[in-house]
Amino acid sequence: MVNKLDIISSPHKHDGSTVSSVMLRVCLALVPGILCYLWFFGIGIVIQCMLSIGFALIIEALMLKLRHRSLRIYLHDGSAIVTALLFALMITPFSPWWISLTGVTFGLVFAKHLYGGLGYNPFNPAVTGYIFVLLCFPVLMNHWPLPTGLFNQSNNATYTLNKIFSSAVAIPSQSVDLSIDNTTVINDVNSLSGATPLTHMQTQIQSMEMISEIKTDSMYGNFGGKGWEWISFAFLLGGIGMIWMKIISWRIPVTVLGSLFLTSMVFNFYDADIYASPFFHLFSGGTMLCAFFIATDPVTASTTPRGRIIYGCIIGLTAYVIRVWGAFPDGIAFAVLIANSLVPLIDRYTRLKVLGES
Amino acid sequence: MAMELHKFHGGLKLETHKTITDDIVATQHPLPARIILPLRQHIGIPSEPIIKVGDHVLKGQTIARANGYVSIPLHASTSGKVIDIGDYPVPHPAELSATCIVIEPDGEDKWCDISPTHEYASVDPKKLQDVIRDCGITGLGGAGFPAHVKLNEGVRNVVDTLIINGVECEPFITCDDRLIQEKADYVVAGTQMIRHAVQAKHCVIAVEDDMPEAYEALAKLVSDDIELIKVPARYPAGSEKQLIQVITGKEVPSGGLAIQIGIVMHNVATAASVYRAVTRGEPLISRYVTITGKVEAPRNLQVLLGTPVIDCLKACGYEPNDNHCIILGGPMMGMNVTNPEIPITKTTNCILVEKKKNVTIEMPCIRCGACVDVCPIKLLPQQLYWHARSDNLEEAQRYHIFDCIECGCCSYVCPSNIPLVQYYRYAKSQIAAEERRRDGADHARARFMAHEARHDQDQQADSDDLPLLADPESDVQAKKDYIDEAVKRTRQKRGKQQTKPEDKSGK
Amino acid sequence: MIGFIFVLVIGVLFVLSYYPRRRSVSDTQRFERRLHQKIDSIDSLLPQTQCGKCDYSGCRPYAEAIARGNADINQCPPGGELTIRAIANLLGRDPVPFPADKKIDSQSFTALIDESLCIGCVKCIPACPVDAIIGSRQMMHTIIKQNCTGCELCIEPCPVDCISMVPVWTRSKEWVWSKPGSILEN
Amino acid sequence: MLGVDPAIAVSKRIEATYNLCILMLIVAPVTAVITYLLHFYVLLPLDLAYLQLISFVLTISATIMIMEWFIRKLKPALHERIRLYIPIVIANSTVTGIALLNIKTNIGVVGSFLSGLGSAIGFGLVLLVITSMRERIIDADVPMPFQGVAMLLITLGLMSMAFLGFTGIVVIK
Repeated sequence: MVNKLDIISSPHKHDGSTVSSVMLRVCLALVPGILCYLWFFGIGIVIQCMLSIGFALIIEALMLKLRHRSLRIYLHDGSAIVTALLFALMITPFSPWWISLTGVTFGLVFAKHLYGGLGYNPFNPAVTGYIFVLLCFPVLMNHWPLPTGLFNQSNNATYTLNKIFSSAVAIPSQSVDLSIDNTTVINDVNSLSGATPLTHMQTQIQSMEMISEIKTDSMYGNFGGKGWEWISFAFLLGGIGMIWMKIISWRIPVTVLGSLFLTSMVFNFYDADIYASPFFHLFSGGTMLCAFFIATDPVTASTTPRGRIIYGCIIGLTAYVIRVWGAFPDGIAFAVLIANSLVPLIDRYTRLKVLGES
Repeated sequence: MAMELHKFHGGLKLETHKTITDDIVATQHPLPARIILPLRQHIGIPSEPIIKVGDHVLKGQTIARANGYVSIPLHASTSGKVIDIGDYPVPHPAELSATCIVIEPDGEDKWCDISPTHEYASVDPKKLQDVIRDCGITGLGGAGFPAHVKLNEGVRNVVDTLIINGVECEPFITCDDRLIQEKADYVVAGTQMIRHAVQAKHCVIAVEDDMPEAYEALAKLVSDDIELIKVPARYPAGSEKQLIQVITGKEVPSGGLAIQIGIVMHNVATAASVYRAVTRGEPLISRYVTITGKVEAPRNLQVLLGTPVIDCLKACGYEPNDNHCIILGGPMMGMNVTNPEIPITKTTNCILVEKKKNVTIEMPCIRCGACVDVCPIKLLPQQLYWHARSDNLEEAQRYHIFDCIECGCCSYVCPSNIPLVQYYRYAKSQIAAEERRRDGADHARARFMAHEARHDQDQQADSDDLPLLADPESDVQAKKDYIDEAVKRTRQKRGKQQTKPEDKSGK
Repeated sequence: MIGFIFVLVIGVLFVLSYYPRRRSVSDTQRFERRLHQKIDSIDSLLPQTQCGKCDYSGCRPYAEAIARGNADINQCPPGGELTIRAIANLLGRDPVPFPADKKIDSQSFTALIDESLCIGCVKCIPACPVDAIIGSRQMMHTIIKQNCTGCELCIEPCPVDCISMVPVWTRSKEWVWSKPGSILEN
Repeated sequence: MLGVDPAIAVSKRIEATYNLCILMLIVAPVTAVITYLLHFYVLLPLDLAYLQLISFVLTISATIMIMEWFIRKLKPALHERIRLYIPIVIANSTVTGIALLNIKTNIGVVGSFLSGLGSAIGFGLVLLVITSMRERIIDADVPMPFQGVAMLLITLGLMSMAFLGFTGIVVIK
């Protein structure tokens, strides 16, 4: 009689895919986006990525020690690195170092390890961290660089480094001479604070300006924000690569972008002056990043094929509602978290029809 | 009528490794030292031995009687002496032992007298079934379902299509392929006999498109009323539900049988053995087995049932090696074997020697849905895993865990290396055990009620005639009074007798 | 003043609304009947070994104790984890893990009489709740394997202590796969 | 998230939630209309507005009691299902909350009926979400100190953080 525990069950072959290889490929898909980001907004993003990955690994190791799980297996599964990267991409490159520390800690501890580590968390850790930080430090989060190229003086290394590590809260309204090696003074109000096109669009609309006038402002490129459209385009490429590599199913990104596109198109027809064009919505803010990388996080998204379609529509619609009527400029992060809390309900009612079921 | 083929959901494109053995002619395996025949080589009630230890049996002689409807007789694979009827390890995941008949071959291999039936067409189907049953024929595709039960179902309800399944979707296995190439006439004749037995309107023989020689061999012999179909090679196309969906586009009702949609399916090897049983009266005593993988001379063998596995392996040049494992069946649904002494049974179609699967650490499930895309039964493996893991058996049943055919596609693609099939087997056997436990509990409650009732009855009977003494709880004082009273009464009686003769002493 | 009258009216209405409830005197019977149903449903989930390992004389008293609320749902070792979950689902409570001291015997046992020692004293026969022991005075006793629930009540009354518990020999039909030893617990 | 306190007690099993939602659907619109009528045609003419709260609580429990009496007579099967949850609904802040809200925004009788119905449906949805989330958490590998309700409260916290995104949409006059 063979001892029960060491009976090997039937499929004796495996196609060799592992969790860490999946996560690695997700990071690869993120690289084009990060490069574009680097090109337009300077090395701020790279520092933020380093910071958040470092913090994430420390916290992950700490939590695994607390849950006395073997570090060797779980630290290499790369899920903490992906969470950290996504988090760094959502916050502003100029945000101080302790922002990414608090965000990553909150995300990983409360949204992931408290539920039992990888696979059990209903909420996406990166988004939870981002929203926690957004709600706690709204001023700092609206503090974006300008898409003026890598080597422009306001984006170069020394400036961003001192901003991240030493600066207290920079007062955007004053025009302060920041040039260390006394190059030209920046005095344009927006140059320092620099709102994303979305925030800028929303503030102007609320002050009853026409969209056509808003678009004339220097920060708008042809269909999104000047730098932003290319970054979103890079994320789009990364996302399509992931679908091709069969890491994520096409259902969620297509439904998210589709529903966002349709609703904005409907409203755009209704009144072009108040409601921005669908392309603008798609290629601005975190839409592409969220649609391809955050919404499709397999652990927190819905698993049934039909459930994913409903999940995607919910994200698209809520994002549009929050963006246009809500207080927060980029509502897609909230939309993902709301949809995450609805996932158990969706999964319960979208059970697949089994073969031969009437 | 050319049927256009349909696709089934999911499935895997596996690299087939069939070229190792599919062009080598199958050879007859010599007589082994000992023949071990388990009494239960089929789904159903084990057969009952009708011979004693020490008897001399001839080849093909019935040595165990069928016991009930879903059961088949057992036949001696060769002539020899029965040396033991006892518990021997049998093919089972945990190698449990079951009662087997052990025969020591005498080398003469003498046939007993067998009675072939003549023109099968004139014989009415019911009698044909009895012949098939008496020759002990089960489904040789791997399930081992008694063939006559399927035929009987066929007679009772209208059979629209009879499908003969030659689709070998598991990698490495080529026993059906070789059988068709070498004995195509047996297969075609057998198919016609089964068709006559079930009175099927259409008849189809399905072969995989990566078995061209087999297709040619059949195409030459197939008459117009039997349809020959090439099915695209995709694992698990050979499973019953999937093949029916591919050929007819109909879906077998969940939890139901193929007969409910008028389809009967038999394996090619079953058809061949039906031919041999009906025309030559030979019972099922040998079958084709593929010996492949890490052996010197991998090939197909025609093996007598009951031959130990180690015997066949040695015939193909196998030397034990501890980082190799022996698998009974294919790599996807096969059973790991640690003790190679176990015998070959009617459902063994392949012996595979494969490098041991490196111990992979099972990571938590990230619900990525890769398993949903490959599941041929359109189940939700990650939800089944979630409920099986947390012992939530009712939920698992609500997600149709009993529809799972354990094909192994989900475990194959799972990035977290979770042994999903073992979880589902655990859940299924746990549910079955739970049901057995509940029946046992009801049985025990009934006996306990009877016990209590009888106990009360006894008490009632006792307390009727001796109210106080029978009642244990009545207080001691009441008992004392009763005894004193009794003593007084006896003294009075004695006193009266004494006063009569010697009145004086009584004062 | 009007306010006072008004509240009075509402109060009367409120009391009146309770009136239908008091009129149905059969409430107590209905409560009794419902409690009875509850006991039956709990009892149907218990393994019926009548072994008393749950500190109650049998399965039904234990079910009654749970129904009345003065017993917890994890005191039945033969039932094991599955019984706890089943009762928890029935009563809508969270499953409670087993207390440390109660050993969960995963393997199921049946009693076996050592025939060389048995003196035929008939003491164990009334002790067995399911009458699984056959035998009479000065005759050999034996235990019917299928009926024995492994409750170990017959061990104590036997003067010569010839009864021992042996694991049930699993036939291939009853063999249960084990849950894969997942790495998470290490 | 107003008045979701019974959710924690009830939402262990999905059937319990269905029953509570059905009861809520029956009770809420009726009580909303009655309290609305009560307020505008009884309290105001007798200028007893200050007695609003006490009278609301009394009338609501009275109506529920009478309705229960009717349901027991008309459809005992339905009554068997919702019998357990009547005490929860009587003391539930959602029902009283709707009544007060209707008065404040004085949206007329039909309006109060619809608002009662709407919030009952909303209540049901929230309860369903919480129940299915809870069934997922029960099987999660939660560390010992956080088992059970603690974990549910943390999840509710995260959920409400998510719903904070909707601030600024509904501008209450």
